[in-house]
Amino acid sequence: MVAHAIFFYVFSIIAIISAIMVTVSKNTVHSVFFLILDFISISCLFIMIGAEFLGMIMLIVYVGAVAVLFLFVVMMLNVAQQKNQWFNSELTPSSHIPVGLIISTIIFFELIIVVGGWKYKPELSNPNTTQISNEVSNTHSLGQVLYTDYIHIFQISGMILLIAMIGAIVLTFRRREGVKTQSYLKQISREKSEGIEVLEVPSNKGVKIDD
Amino acid sequence: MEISIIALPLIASIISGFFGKFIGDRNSEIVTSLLVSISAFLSAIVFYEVIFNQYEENIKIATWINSGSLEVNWSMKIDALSSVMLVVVTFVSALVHIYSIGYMSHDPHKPRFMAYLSLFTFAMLMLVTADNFIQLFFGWEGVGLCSYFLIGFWFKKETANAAAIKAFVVNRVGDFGFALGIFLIFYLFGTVNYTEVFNQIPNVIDEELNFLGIQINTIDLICILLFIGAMGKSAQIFLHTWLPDAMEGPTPVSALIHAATMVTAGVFLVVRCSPIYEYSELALNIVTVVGMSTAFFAASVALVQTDIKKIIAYSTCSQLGYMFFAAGVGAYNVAMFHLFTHAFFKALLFLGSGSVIHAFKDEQNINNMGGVWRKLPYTYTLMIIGTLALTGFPLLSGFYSKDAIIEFAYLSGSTTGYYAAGIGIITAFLTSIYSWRLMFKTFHGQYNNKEIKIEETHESPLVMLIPLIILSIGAIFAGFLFKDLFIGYGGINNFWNGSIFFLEPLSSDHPPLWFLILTPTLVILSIPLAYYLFVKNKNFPTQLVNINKPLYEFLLNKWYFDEIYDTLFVKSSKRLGLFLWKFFDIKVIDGFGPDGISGIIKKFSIKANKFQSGYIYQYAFVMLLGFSAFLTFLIVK
Amino acid sequence: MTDIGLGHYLTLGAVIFSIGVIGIFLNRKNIIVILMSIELILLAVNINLVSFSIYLGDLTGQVFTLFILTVAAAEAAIGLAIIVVYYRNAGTIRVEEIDKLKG
Amino acid sequence: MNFPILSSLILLPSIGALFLFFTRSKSENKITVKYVALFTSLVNFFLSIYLWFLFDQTTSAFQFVEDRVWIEGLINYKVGIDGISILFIILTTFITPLCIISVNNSVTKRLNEFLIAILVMETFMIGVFCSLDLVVFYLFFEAGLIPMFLIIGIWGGARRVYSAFKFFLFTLLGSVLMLVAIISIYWITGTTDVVQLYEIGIDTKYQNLLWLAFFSSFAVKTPMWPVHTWLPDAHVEAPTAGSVLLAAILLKMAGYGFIRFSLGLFPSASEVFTPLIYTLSVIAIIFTSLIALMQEDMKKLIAYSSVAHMGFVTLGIFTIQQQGIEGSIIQMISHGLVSAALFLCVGVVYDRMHSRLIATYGGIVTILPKYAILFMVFTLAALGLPGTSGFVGEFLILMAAFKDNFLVAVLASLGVIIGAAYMLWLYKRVIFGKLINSELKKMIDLNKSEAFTLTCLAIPTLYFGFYPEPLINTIEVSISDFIDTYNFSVASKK
Amino acid sequence: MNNIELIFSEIFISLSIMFLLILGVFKKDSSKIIHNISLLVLLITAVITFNETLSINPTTLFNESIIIDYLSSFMKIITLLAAFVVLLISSNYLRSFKIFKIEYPILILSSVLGMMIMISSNDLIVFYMGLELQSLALYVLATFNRDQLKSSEAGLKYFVLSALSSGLLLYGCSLIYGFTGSTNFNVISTQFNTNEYAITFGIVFILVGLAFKISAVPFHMWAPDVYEGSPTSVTLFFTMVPKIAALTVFIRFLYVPFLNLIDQWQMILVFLSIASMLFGAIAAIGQKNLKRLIAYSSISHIGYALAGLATGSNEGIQSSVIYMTIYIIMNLGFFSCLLMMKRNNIYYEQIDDLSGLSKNHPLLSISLLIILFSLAGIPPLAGFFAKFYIFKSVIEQSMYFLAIVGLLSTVVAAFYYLRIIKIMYFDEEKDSYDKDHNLWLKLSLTVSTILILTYFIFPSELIDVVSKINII
Repeated sequence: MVAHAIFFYVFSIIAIISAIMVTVSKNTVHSVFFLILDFISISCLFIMIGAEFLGMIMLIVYVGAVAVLFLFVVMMLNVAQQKNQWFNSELTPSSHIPVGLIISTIIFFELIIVVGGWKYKPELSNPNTTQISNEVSNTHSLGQVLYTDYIHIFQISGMILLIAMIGAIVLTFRRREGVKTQSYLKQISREKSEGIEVLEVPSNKGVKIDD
Repeated sequence: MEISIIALPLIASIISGFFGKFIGDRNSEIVTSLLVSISAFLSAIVFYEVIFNQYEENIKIATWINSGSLEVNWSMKIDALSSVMLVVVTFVSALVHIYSIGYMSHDPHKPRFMAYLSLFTFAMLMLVTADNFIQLFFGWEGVGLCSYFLIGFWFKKETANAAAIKAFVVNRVGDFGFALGIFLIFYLFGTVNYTEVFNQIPNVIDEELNFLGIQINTIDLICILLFIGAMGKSAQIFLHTWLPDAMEGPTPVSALIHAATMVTAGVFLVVRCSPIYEYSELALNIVTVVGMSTAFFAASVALVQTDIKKIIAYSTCSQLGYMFFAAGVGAYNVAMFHLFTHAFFKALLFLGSGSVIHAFKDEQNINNMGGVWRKLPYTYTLMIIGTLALTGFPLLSGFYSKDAIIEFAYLSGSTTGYYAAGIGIITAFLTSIYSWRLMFKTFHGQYNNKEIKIEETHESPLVMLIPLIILSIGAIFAGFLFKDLFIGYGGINNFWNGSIFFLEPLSSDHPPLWFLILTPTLVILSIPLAYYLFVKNKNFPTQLVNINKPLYEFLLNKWYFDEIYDTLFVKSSKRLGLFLWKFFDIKVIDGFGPDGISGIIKKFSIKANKFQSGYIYQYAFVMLLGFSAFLTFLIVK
Repeated sequence: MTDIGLGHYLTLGAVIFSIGVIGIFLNRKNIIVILMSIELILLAVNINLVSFSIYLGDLTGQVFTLFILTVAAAEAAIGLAIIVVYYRNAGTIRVEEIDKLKG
Repeated sequence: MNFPILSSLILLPSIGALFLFFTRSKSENKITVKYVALFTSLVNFFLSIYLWFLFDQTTSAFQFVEDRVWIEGLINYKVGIDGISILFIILTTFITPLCIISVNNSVTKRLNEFLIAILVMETFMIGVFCSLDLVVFYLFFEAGLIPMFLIIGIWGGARRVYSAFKFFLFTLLGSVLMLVAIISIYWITGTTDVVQLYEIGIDTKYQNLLWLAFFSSFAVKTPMWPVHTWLPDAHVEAPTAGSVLLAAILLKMAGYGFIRFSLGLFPSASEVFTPLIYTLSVIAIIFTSLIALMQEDMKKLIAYSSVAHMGFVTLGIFTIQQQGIEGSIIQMISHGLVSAALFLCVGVVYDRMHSRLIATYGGIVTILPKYAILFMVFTLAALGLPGTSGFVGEFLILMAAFKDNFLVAVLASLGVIIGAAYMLWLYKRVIFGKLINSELKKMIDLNKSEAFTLTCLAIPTLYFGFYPEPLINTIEVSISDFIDTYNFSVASKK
Repeated sequence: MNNIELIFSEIFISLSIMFLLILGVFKKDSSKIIHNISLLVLLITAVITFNETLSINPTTLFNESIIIDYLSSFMKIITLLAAFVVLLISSNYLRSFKIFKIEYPILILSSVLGMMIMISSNDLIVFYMGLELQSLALYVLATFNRDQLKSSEAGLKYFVLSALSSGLLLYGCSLIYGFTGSTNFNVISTQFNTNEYAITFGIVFILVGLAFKISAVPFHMWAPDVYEGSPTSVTLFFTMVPKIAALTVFIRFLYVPFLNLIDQWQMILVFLSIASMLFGAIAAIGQKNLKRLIAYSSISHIGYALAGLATGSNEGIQSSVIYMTIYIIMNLGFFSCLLMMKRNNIYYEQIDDLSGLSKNHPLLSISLLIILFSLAGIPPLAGFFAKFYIFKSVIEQSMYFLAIVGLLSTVVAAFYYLRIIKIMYFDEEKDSYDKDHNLWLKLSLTVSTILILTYFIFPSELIDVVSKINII
């Protein structure tokens, strides 16, 4: 139990601090790294309480893909360094910030009050829910339901990814104009007649080129 | 036949008014005069019938308003009272029509003028022959309207227009009281028919009413309200201001409307309602007091006026005062008698003055006249007759009626009666003074007019003189001939035959002899006095004026009634109107109402748009704000 | 303290959630950080779901988390694509300068 | 089912409008377009006269009733008339052709659309007076805003936008509460059928609020003080025909609504709120008369006088006596004729001089004698001279009011005095006096169509002044039964 | 799996998406054909939905996580038809902006697919997935005119805020899951304890997410910006189609599991409704851009639809559905007009560009006039009936305050509709716009105008159809 506690506190403190750092660090690249750290610590927590599949997935998906994407964009747009401080800005008034902080604190405490009231109620178990069985591993049990009970949702998530793909492409992909590429077919199918033109030049009139 | 008395003037009016252009000026004059004369002839027949056969009739012409329990008919009630009025109205009207042919000969709008005259006659006849209060009211307002038209006949004159509106509006103030009286009658009796109302009077004499917190006897209230109407129409003090101004109209109009007929409608009303008034001591006293005040007031003002027509107008006012206090002391028949005689001599005076004005080419100021009696012999003579009759020179018509009024006032035995008699005598004296002042200043002394030469003044044409002559005959003999019929000295008189109601029979005593000869003496003495003052020693009046400057100014400005009314009512209501419009409607109602609200909404709209700042973080913040509000709301709940 | 229960996990979730939320509207830097804050919120949700799932002994939460992961990845892809597009047009992705549409 | 005469009355103008809509592009010929509109409205007029002949004056029951299911299980399309409504229908069908005739000069652009708007307006107005279902009533009542808004806005004067908006929003604001009340009535009683509602009655405890909701709508529309300020603006800016419709008919919708709904459905509440109506009416009569006195704009003056006249109407209605309600209806009819005529009169000089300011004119009697005569007739009718229809209504109202409350009658009668002052002053300043403005000499007297329209209005004004029996007979039985029912329900609720 | 045919329409549409994608990749310049096929697909899907599901009793699939009932079928058909018309009338617009690409119809189809999933969802996970599917497509659509700064800014804003809102929504889901042990609506309804704050919190979180989707105040902030910035055809899509789906979820989510908690959420809905009605009406007054204006107007309209939902009665739901249906018709008409404001291949979208429209385009302006009056809720047009039904159901529940505020806000709203009319009819005219419009555009305008205008003749038809919706 103690170990559990220690690990919980360590990871959660890391998670909270890095979450704060995500938002406050001056350098966006640092933010991304703190985000990665956050994800890692949370996935550790997941693994710790028995959701190991999710923990791993989180590492793979978030750290492996999403965070890298973030990093990529940050680098690409070259917006890593920001001049502005966090709380003040010369561009816009920041009068709402203190109010905002107060309100977020209120929300936070309200949340604490509410979630603190959670009690395990045996009557909550019902036949429709999918029980976690101790006999198979977490990954197994997820795999069992994912393609049976949740097949429709799985399909939808496929659609979502497809749309994400289409969307990303339609937004960012550009056919570059004016790029001169070699056309092999055109080159070899060139006829002599297309190359030169014989003109009869009238005398004393001069020649007009490019008419 | 009876209906045609009313209908002929209407027809005349329509013909002349709508088809005047087609039939020409002359023809429309002839048609109107003729039709009105026929009407006068027919009313004479009716009058004859009434005198000798006690003819009485109530002819229903058509239904007018029939709403629920209210039933009003167009009808024609003929009895002694209305027959007297019929005669007076149609005769004077016919004469004025004829006179106008001459007087208006230079006017471009003759058919219109004749149409108005006839229309007026029609309305006046509707008034006098009504058998219910609402038809009376119809006539009442109708004559007011025609008066408005006729006063404002010369529409290009600003003063004429103003006077016309003033006449109408002041009359409306009276009508306001009158209408309320009718409402009260309907409220109390459930009907507006004379007969039905009068029959029910004895049942309701004790009923009281809470009006604006004051407990008041309903009969008293009805009488007072009706009397307010009468005051307006008959130009009694407080509501008299329109009458002098009304002299802006052509002179025949003044003769017809503002001397002989319309202004007497008030008197007629009081006499007609004698069955009600008899039960109201209070109202009768008010009538007396108002009447005598008017008589005195108008005479005092007439003393210093310089406009020939205004003097006569104030004189009319004053004479109407006499009639009222006669009615007030219960001598309705005497009031009617004075009304009757007054119609003749006052019409005569007006028409005579018209003739003078005609001669002076529309000059009305008596200071600009004088010394023309030789140039205008007929006019002069006739005016003298009129003046004598007015002042109550013995044996002329005014003598019989006016002295009778003073006598009855004296005989009534009440305090107000004595006062009235006293005032009556003083007023008679004043009347005499100003009348002769008028005569002397107009016809005697030096010729003062600078604009036209004395040679250019001329006597009026025959068409104008004939009506004057006829009227002067009336002015001389009417009193003598009809006094028995109307007043019936020394005997029970059954001419009125119930159309005038006396709760107690009039006293048949005779006043003491000194009292009887007091007035005539004063009247006769005033002639040389006036001659001395206004012809012989002209400095004396001037000195008098200088000594009593404030009093003179006071009288000259007609007791400042116009000024007071102007500030009190006209200007203040204009100012109030402006205030209500510019401030209340525009600033307050619109400012806080539609404009204000839309302004606020627009401001909100601008705020809302600023709120939409375009910054993502702010959008997120607002979302969060709403979200936390919901959460907190639920937690608190 | 040592007895780590669901409450602890939920609190952790709530803290990270709050940081994510604050990060969105207090951020003046670039829009990518906002995106990362959103990832933090999703992470918080995942913590909640997984811990609920474990403590309820019910697998649904984990399945849900799995799908959320998928969606989050897709969202990140699209989001970054949009940011790139915006950057191409405006030359900046500073939060304060994204205000062409307003009113 | 007999021939649906009421529906035909309602629909006919719209069919005409539809016809105009489709002929628009083909014919630029204004005359044809006008004749089509005129023909439609005249047919409607004769149909309504025929209706008057068929109308049975001896019963107070609704006649020519048509009842069709409209929204399944909720609302029926129910129309029918009794003595209270028929006169308004005839007034509407009478005024509309006159409006169409009068557009000759005042509307120069988009004649076609103008006529469409007027005809559509006629549909809605007739609908209001026929409908026997609250929702149907509301529908027609509100729908009228659309054409009127366009009429003011498109063909109006300089400040037309402000006025049109004020008119629209003000009246809309007034009537939204009525919608709430109508729906509430549906939930309280389960029906919106007026006839059934008369029978069932509405529980006293709801009546006050419902009454107020209806009041808010009718008060704005009437308009009563202090929600009258839209009217002067709307009138001033509207084109002549628009002002005519507005004054002659639109305002009457509210008066009709007061009788039919406020009194009919909520007797107890009407009893309670009578003092309120009295107060507002009296204030309206006196205040607006005083304001009218000071106006410099002819149309505004007449508009303010309309407010005062409608003050009499509301006063009369809530006396809840035979004379009062009859007086109010006659006053409304009379005001419909007279104010229409007065606006047409203003339109006549406006068309010639393009000024509505009183100061522009003066002394035009010599130049426009016919005009002066007709104008005088209407001036007199407006100030309630006996012998004009204005008198009958006003007098009956005051008479009834006097029975109920002396003070109110006294104060209201004061308005009559001021009324005389402002009308005559107006007339004097416009018609009489010296002709100072030499521009005026170019004016020509009434042309045939103008003279015709004004005469058409003058004849009934005078006729009903001398002989209002045709009007009174038509409404008599309906109103006396109506009052009996009212008194009975008030008594039984107590 | 039994009853798999009930989701045949969804399957069909997904397969079509893939097919079209393949076609688009392998066939050059296939935009037009893909566009047309997509139209066909939408229509066929609507027919399938109509045929297969309209007559059945409520049926659930996949462990009750998907429900097919009358409500879902009706809403799906409305969604499909609306999307169909949107696609139908936007081709010219897309062409003139050179964004007539194969991806456009595909994205529309996939967002429609997401909406259909949302509509049918009876489970938080399914609902969330559907939501994300449609959102992702919408992010891209908003940014579709990618070379335009405004469009990309719109996409960015929509994306960030939408992601935030779905984050909140997810958090709510997690709470509900945690405190009831299930994500299934039917199960949830049996499992929760009404005193538990967490459930209420979960509801609030989810409501916030949904309110964002339908752009109810105060979660509306994205709408004006996004509507303005997105291509007009996409704005058209935004103002109507996603709202149908979100509203359906609103209905299902509130009325299936949480009807017992009505005391908790009713106030929130009332607030959302009132705030939306008022704010939408007020903020629209100051607008100059038509698309922005219609954004505020749609906020306001959503307020009315929410008012129906706030009643907690079947009538309320039905009235909301009717409202949305009529609103969609009006909106289609309005946007058809907007899409006709083209001159020399440039589209105009400022209000002032309508100046004097009535002179040059009498028919267009009269249609717009009718649509605007209908939007303002003036009888006898369809918009009035929509409001009438809403207030009828609101007053039935004695929520007078809501009714009165709602009606007052119609007065405010009338102001800006009138302002457009004023500009069209009272102001001086400008140059005329092109007249050679797409036939479909004209048809859509005509049909919607006629429907609005003549709705009062057949008001019962729509009610008959909708009254079969029976959730409670």
